[in-house]
Amino acid sequence: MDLVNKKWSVDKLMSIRKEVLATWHTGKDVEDIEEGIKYQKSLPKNKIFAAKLLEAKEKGITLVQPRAGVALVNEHIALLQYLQNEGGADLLPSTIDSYTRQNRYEEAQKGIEESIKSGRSLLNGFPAVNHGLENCRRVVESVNVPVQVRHGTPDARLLAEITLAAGFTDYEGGGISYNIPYAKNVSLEKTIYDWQYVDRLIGFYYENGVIINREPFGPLTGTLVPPCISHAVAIVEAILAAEQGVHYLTLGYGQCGNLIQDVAALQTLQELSEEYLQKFGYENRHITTVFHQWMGGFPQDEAKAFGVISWGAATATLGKATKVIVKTPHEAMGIPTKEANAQGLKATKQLVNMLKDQTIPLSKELEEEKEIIKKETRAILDAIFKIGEGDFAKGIVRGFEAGIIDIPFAPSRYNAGRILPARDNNGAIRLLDAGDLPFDKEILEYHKKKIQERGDAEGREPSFQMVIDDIYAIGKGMLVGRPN
Amino acid sequence: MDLVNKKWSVDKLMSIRKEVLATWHTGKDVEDIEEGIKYQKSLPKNKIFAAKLLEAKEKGITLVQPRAGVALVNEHIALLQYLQNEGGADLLPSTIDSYTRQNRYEEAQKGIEESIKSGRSLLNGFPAVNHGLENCRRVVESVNVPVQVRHGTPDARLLAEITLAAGFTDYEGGGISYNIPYAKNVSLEKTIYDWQYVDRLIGFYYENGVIINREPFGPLTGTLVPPCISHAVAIVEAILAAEQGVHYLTLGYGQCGNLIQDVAALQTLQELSEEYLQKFGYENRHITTVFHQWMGGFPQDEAKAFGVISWGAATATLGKATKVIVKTPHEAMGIPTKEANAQGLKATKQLVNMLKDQTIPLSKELEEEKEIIKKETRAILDAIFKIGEGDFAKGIVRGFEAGIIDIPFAPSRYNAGRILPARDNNGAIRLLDAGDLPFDKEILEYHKKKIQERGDAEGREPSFQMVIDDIYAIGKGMLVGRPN
Amino acid sequence: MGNKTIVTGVIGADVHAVGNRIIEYAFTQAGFNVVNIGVLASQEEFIQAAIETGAVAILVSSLYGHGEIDCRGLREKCQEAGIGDIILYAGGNLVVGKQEWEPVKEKFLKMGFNRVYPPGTSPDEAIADLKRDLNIED
Amino acid sequence: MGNKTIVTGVIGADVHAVGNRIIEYAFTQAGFNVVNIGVLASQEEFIQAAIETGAVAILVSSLYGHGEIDCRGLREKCQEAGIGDIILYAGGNLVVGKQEWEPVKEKFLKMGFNRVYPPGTSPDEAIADLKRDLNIED
Repeated sequence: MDLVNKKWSVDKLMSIRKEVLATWHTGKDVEDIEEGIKYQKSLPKNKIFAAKLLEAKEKGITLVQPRAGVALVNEHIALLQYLQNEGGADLLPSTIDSYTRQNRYEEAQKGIEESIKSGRSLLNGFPAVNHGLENCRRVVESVNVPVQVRHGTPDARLLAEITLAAGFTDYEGGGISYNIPYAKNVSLEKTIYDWQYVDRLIGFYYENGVIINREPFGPLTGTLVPPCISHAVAIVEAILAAEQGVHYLTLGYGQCGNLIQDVAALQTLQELSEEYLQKFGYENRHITTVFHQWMGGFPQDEAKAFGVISWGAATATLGKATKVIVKTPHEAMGIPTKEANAQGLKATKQLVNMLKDQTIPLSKELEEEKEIIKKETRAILDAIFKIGEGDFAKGIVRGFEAGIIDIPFAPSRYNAGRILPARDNNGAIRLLDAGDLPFDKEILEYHKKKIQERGDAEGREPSFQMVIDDIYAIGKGMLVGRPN
Repeated sequence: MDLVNKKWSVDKLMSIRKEVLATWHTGKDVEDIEEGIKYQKSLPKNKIFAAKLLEAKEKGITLVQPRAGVALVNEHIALLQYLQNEGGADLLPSTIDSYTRQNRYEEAQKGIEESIKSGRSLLNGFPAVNHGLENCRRVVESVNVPVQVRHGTPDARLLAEITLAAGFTDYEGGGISYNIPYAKNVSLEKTIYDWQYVDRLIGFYYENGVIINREPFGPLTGTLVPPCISHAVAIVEAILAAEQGVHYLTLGYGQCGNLIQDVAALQTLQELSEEYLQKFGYENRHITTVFHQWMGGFPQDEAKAFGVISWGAATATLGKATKVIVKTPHEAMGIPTKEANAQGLKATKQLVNMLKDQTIPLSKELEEEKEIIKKETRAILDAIFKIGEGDFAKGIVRGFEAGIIDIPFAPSRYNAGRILPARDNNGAIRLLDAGDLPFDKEILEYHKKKIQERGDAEGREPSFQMVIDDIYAIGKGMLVGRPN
Repeated sequence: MGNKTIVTGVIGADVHAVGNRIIEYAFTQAGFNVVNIGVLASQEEFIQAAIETGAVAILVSSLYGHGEIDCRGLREKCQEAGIGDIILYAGGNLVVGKQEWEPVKEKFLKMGFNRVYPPGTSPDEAIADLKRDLNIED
Repeated sequence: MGNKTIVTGVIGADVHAVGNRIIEYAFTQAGFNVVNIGVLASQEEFIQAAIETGAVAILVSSLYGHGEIDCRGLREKCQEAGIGDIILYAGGNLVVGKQEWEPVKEKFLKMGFNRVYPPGTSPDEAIADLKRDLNIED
């Protein structure tokens, strides 16, 4: 395939569409795309994700959204209703199971059958493809807030076809963000191409009067990811989506833990993405932001977990994220009960409400943090554009090869894996080794200085030991891994 | 009595001491003050409150301390050990029961006897006077961290005699802060005079080589108290204590909920108290600070309560309070179980550890907030000094009469009760009505402007309805009470 | 325009002063002459204040859950003191813990209170009721 | 100075890449020639990589709790492939949930691993052990 960042023709979409719908028998129920469009148009405004997000952005408030999904439809509906009514979720998800994420629908089917037999969910999410159009519509119709598809699927085309026709109004993922952190051997060309399909499909819905929101997965590996890296990936995915006709985007960022860096990251994510979309001619695009509460290891203890959840909630609100994805006090133990899920929502909601009238005022430190994130992100994006000879699709593939974009601790062999992040003396994430990131001397010196400050405070030379200590620190309830 | 802010002679102390020790039979066990001093000197450094506080202040970390107290000695010891070992408390309290606070030792005795019979605590705290010297020493000896007396006792002289001789190394309260918010008909002259006794006793210990830390009660009524009010009370109590020879003081502040105002309050409390102690010639005094997590109404829901607790923990740490007094997820339900108490500690400790390397950088907004708090506090303190004709003891009594110091929502009839606080548009506490506070036009205009901003945002004229809405807002999980 | 003097206070061993201040302020703003006897007030203090000031109504607050015990017999004591017809309102957290509101209300009405208010009531509501009960025009 | 080539990877259906990167970096810094086969690695991939590169040791990581099942038979497969004497280390969260460490260690030693490490072990420890096992001087 010749991957280019160019809008697909409707013919191309429709021709590939036939193959996609044939990959599982439930595909045939959505053959008539007009019927899906008609259904979407019949949804009341309170089910439209983009509308609720834009209203929140205007009001300056932060919406709360859980993760949740189980194998069977009625149980899944009961779960979502509980999170809506008891947890007070403003937005709902349907988190998709791992078999569906790998397009292994036969195994998902077995999971459904065994879940029926055993009376409990044997899948770690909701197998939307297997359940098909009508069952998915029952989910959408059973709640009063918008529902998003959250997954981790490299080839998410059939899943998109079924869930969009069923009235889901937001779709998470992307060709980079659902590949590099989640796969080992899947090429970027393949996943970006498959996500062009999804984006073009959403573009087609848009051209027919239906607004589907798109959300690239922000936190990537969730482990010491510097803001410039996740920003660059988010903005490239936004550009690729915008080219295919996507108009409403929520860009994501995973909490690093340092308040000033997190607030700077949220503000610059909004500012830079608007700047780049405009710069490359994508007019009339609407950007909102999502903040992911702490994606690293969680304390086993529930009270301590509440502390971590609450800090994420406070940071999201003070940083004016449009929405926050909520963890639960069971995070360290695996899939939470619905009660624990609602508890995470309630703790978050308490802070979102209490702090909605506050921001972090601009200080020298915040300004400096914003400036460095912008410089770094621009350096990466501009280098990607250059290496792609003016094409972001080609550029991102070549950029990963060359290591000018590089995600720390990613499993994919298409990722260079040469950069090494570590925390500075205030807990902000810096680069101990910038690998082949296209940074000028000034940026490199800045990182060196910041890491050196920490080394001086700890009485040791900066080294890889700091990275190890930072990763182990989390298990001890600390942000910065100090020597004993 | 002729109340003056002048250090008592040892003779005066010793003469009144005889009467005090005769008010309950356990007083005779502490007649030999030298024995108490000797016992205090035998304590290891890890039991000395002031030493641990100063070490934390130097390191820039925040220590965590619960509230806790039950009727019987063994049960009280088990509770403290649990909070130390399971909760990770850095500092421990012995919260005193309500009968002892009213010097009603007969009733406390009945409470002890009924608690023995029924097998559960029928007192809401530890009756230290009734248990006497040896039992109190058993408490101190059974834990590895310093223990403080926390109470609410207008006449706390006998309690001080017994607990200090028993090795408690910190004593909460003050002639203003344990009167105006806690009593209706007790005169300030009486309570200030009785607290001069306590402070002189601690001064006597100091002159004999023993360091007892003193902590005026910061939050007062815990309801919309502007920082200048609690700062003025704290600094007057610090001056009164310093005059009697107290050298180590922890000044307190109760969370208002707006991050910038809370950080500004913590910083100015440290700065102003040092300024005033120096200005009035009290050299070689050591000031630390204590931040009280949210003292207002708490959500019934435990997850929401964890959110409130965590926000208090984060604010305390970012504001560099030397210690934080911790609430529990059972706050709305009354006295917590030991497990809930430990949970509050653990959530708090998680954030204290995670955020210890961070501060709130100085911004225009933070600087402005600090300036206004300083101006207001100085205006009140200077007016008190003036009305007292150069004597802070006389000044504070006359100041309350004149309403130049005035605590909102206080039950005491010695309080003017003319000021009305309300939140501004960012949730900071301002004055809707400044009563007779001695503020210049500039300060009054500032408050008016801030309240007007909120009125404009809410489309209503500033009025008492805002105060009512702010008080009701808390029950709805909001900080600012907005019209529907 | 009739007598607008009212007595308000927090009954029993209760020191909760916040709501008490709100009531005083709100009723004063509404044009009433408020005699506030504050917290820790006994039944006798309420009655004495009402007699001394010639008040037309007594507003009793209770926030600590013992309101039922503290309020019992107040109407009878008013009758003995010769002010048996005085208007009596009660409001706050009148009973221990969470309970259904209707039975609590019934209990206080039977005790001789003219009106009873649940936790979280705005003073505006009681002001409007009192004006109605006293036939005062706005 | 002998052969310092080692193979490392995360065994089974496990995509946890953080520790894997730490091990690669730490052993490379310590002077080893690290062949990192990454996450989602099968027993066969470990053995093939070791044969192809003439490695002297295989370091197996497992973080998702199924390490016991995934590692079973690895020593026997090495013997069949003609590298029966290769040094085998295992480490990570090797079993599901919290368990006593000593029995877990015994189980892995019996399975033919030369050394086994509990969760949270610093790479430094394994580096020092490997240098000792290979008679490499610092």
